[in-house]
Amino acid sequence: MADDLNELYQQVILDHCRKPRNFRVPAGAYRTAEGRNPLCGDSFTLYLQLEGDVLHDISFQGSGCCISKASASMMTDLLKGKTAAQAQQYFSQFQTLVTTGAMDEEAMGKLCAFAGVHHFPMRVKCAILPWHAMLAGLKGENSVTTEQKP
Amino acid sequence: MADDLNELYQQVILDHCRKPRNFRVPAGAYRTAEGRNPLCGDSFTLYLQLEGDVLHDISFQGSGCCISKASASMMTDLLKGKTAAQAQQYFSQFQTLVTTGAMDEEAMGKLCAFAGVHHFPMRVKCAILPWHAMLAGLKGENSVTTEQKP
Amino acid sequence: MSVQPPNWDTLRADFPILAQQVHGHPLVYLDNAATSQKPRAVLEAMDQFYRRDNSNVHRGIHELSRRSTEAFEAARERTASFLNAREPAEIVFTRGTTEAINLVAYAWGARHVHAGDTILLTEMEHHSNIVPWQLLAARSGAKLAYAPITGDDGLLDLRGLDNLFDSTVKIFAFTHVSNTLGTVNPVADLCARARRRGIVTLVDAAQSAGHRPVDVAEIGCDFLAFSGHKLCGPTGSGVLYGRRERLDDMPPFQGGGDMISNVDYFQSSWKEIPHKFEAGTPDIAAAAGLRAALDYIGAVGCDNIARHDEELAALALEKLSRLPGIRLFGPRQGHAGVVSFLLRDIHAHDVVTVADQFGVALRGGHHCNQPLMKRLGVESTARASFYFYNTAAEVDRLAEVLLEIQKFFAA
Amino acid sequence: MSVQPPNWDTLRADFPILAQQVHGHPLVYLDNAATSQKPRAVLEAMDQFYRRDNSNVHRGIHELSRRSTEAFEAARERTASFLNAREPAEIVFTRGTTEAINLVAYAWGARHVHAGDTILLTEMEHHSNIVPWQLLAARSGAKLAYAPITGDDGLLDLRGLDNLFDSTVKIFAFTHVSNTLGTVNPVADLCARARRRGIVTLVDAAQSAGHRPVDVAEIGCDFLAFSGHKLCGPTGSGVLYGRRERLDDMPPFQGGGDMISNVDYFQSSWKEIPHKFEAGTPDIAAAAGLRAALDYIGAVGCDNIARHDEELAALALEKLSRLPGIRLFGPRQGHAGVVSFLLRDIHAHDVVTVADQFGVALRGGHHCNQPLMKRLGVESTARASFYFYNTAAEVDRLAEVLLEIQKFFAA
Ligand SMILES: Cc1ncc(COP(=O)(O)O)c(C=O)c1O
Ligand SMILES: Cc1ncc(COP(=O)(O)O)c(C=O)c1O
Ligand code: FES
Ligand code: FES
Repeated sequence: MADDLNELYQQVILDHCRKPRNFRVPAGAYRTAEGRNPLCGDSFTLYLQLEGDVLHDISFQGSGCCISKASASMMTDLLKGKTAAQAQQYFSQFQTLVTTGAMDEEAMGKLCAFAGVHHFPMRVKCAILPWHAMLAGLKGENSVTTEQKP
Repeated sequence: MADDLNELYQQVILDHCRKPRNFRVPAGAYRTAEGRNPLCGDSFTLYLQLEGDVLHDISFQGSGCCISKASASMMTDLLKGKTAAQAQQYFSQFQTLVTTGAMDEEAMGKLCAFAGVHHFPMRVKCAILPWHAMLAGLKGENSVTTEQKP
Repeated sequence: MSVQPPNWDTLRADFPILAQQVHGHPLVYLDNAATSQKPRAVLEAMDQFYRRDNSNVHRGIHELSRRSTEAFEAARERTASFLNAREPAEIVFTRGTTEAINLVAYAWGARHVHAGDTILLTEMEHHSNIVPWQLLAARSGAKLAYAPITGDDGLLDLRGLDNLFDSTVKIFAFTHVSNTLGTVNPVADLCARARRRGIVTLVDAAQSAGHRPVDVAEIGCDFLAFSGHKLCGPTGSGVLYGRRERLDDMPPFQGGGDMISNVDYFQSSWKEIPHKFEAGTPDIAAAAGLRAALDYIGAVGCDNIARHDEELAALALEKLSRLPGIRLFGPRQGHAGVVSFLLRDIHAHDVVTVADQFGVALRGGHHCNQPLMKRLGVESTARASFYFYNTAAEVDRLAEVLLEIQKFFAA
Repeated sequence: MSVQPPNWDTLRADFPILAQQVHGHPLVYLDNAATSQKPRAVLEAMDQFYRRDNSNVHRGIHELSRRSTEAFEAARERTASFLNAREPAEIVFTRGTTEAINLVAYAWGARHVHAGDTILLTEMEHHSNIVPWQLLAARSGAKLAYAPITGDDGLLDLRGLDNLFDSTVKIFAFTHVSNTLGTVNPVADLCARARRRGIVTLVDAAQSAGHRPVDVAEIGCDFLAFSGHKLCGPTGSGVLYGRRERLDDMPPFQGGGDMISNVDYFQSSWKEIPHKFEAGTPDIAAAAGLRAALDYIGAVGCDNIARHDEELAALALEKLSRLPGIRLFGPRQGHAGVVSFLLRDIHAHDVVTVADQFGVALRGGHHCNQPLMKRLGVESTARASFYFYNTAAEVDRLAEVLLEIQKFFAA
């Protein structure tokens, strides 16, 4: 198995892809936002519950590849309890991570597992897809595609 | 001067081009037909006077290159007094002449001067342009272009 | 008809690109439904054109212009004989299948499709044979209808077809070979049925031309479109075949140089077909390359290629069906060289990414067949598609690599 | 800006086609306004693409598809920097200038041009910048108007221009450099005047791109079109530049693969620009070739080329004006590298046929400028057009051959 491959599909990613966390449609009044990747047709719906500025709950549903599913799973784990401003900041750092491989381990923690994505430019959109949907949800938009530069 | 060139612009052609015969708009009731070459924008109008089946008079007007003008001039000289059927036959022979160079001197006489045209495929339409117009006139159509295969 | 099967290994050696390593493994190129590779003869034809003959066409009378015009028109004649068209004038050069279909939807559609009319397609069409008609429907007020397929085995459901041919149907446009399912549609029968109702037909031959014999006289279609780049030709080469009666009865599509007979400031008249539909400088070098490709393909023999394609597809279906939890799409019999599949619990793009690391080029996704995907209840499939330079050993390798992939994601 | 003038002789050696004999004479290629020749670097870029990277773009995630997509998008970035566009998304690839203008006439026109509106052109436009607008006028009920020229010296008559900009004018489309007259229009000024009235502008840069600096920010146009084949690039490569606000505000032109965001059987949504306007497999190799051409041209320097073109034109005007009975068209000053003329009593096509026998490739005819020809009171002209690989010696040879031709027909 090539090294790049093991770097892309790290154990933690495979694990989250097999058993995604926060993978559910919540009951109650949540903001929803859909993210679509027109390249493959995959889409995820994000469910956000804001209390004031804080993401009190966040979960997702939908279908996609291993990378996108693991990304959604780990993102939702990470962002629960964070503020909208923090979420925005994580977005930027994650974007840098998956496009350049440059990681700030302290800030990103487990998400550094996604550094390997930058060797696979055609898969960057997979990793970033749920993040775009999350951002759209925060902004109150209800759909977004990954066509824009990641 | 290349040989091909002297074969294309034979003296008789240069002569008819400089002093075209039957180059006039006749008075009276003539059939007219216009022939256009869309490649260059040139066009000639043929004037035909039929008595029964016989081309009693034929003349032309318009502008074009040396080849087309000489062709019109020599064609009108040739066809005066001939029947429509004969004109049609000359047309076929002329077509063969300018596309293949094969000449029947007995039938075509001076028109054999146009045999050199077949070395210049882009000029075949020039030679045949007035002939197309003449045929259109015989058929009672009043315009024709040289787009169709010569 | 070629009697002797060609030497496939010799032919394979004509394709320089295939002799490379990708990620440390020999390239196994199985994405031929997207585009084919090019033999040396095609590359050299284009190179020679540029090094010796290049000039613009139709407008000039100097030597290079004569040569370019002859090369361009010779490509048209070669294409006419390849398709068995009645005359070269029935061949219009386009960028590809997509532009060819758009040309018909714009130009034929403008004159012949009106509010209340129906445009009939099938459920297995490529986006290029759906979206141009949706745009036409929006412009004209016509509506769309779709002939159904049977399910995962991807056959057209022919039983209800005649009922779909009601008096509002103006055109029936359908694919010859499905680029996802590998289905080979009975095009001659479909055209005959439509013709009996006075319905115009368009065949999308993107996946069949160069893969099996395509004879417009035998098929009996009004229009047929294909892409040169999928049959060993260059990108930028494409063909619209149109029966003369249809092409004559259409206004132009694009306007510009070369397609006019006379232009005045306020009105113009058009050349005869095919030039009426070829505005501006065409892709002359691509036409020269296409001609070389058709010569090459002609020497191999489309009947031979069809047999080879089908043998590889049958082998792939057999080998792949042994993989646990695989879902295979398309017919079990007479499957063209396009095999779509899904591995349980592994997304198609993950399959493709990993396969690529083993040098195996597959495609994953909706294959420009999104509505079909939804109809089949999937988002995407993985797809292996073959051409005559592929080998049985490559199919074995594919099966082997898929097994590795299953292990990797199951571990 | 290049400070050092390039070594023109070295550059000329980069063009294999120029080293040939035609009818026993060294080829003197003076038909560059029709199409340019290609340097080795461009041929090699395309060849390498096919031998190493060829695959389809955007849809695939295997290695070759990644390389092809990168090559294609790199060509877009190179084009954006060549034109000084704000972003690569403002660059749409087309077959050429003609398709680019048709795209605007169809897609922008469908949304923005209605009955009673006016489309303003100039009297010196190429058919490709007239006929698409005539077709739009017929579809929409809009009317055409033409800004006049002054006469044989072929300048735009700017005095009455502002009066033509009435409130019905929706778009002003005009050429940067005339392909018959060699006129260089004051494009930035024309755009500024139109913009002040809220009129959208389209610049036909077919004859200027690659011949002089073309900077869309400086020009201030909304749209600009050029053809790759006229600036050392391959046939099949063309560009529409569109300001983002304009492109965003346009429905698609052609429908099909690659331009969609989502397709259902009965409706679809589109990708963002530029992909919305690129339906189907694009001419990927042509884009790779265009990129190499722009790199090549960039190294030579468009300012250097402009100076060289103008020097040859000035020399030709001087030499040719000495021929008895010659009629020269176009401006006396600042004449671009396109010189049209007529020899008294000798038809342009006879001139071209004889010149060709001396190895000199000229063009004769209406140059896709029929209305302009009628405006000038001629059927056709003969035309010599230059590029940076042409030499002063070739201009001398032209003058010499024309003298021979005069003798031949006078004899
Ligand atoms: C069935 C079918 N139709 C149409 C097309 C479009 O061809 P192109 O992209 O060459 O225009 C394709 C290829 O992608 C295809 O497979
Ligand atoms: C001024 C002008 N506009 C448009 C065109 C059309 O370009 P193309 O034929 O490459 O589409 C040309 C070239 O013929 C031209 O000279
Ligand atoms: S392949 Fe669709 S999101 Fe990854
Ligand atoms: S060039 Fe026009 S007819 Fe000969």
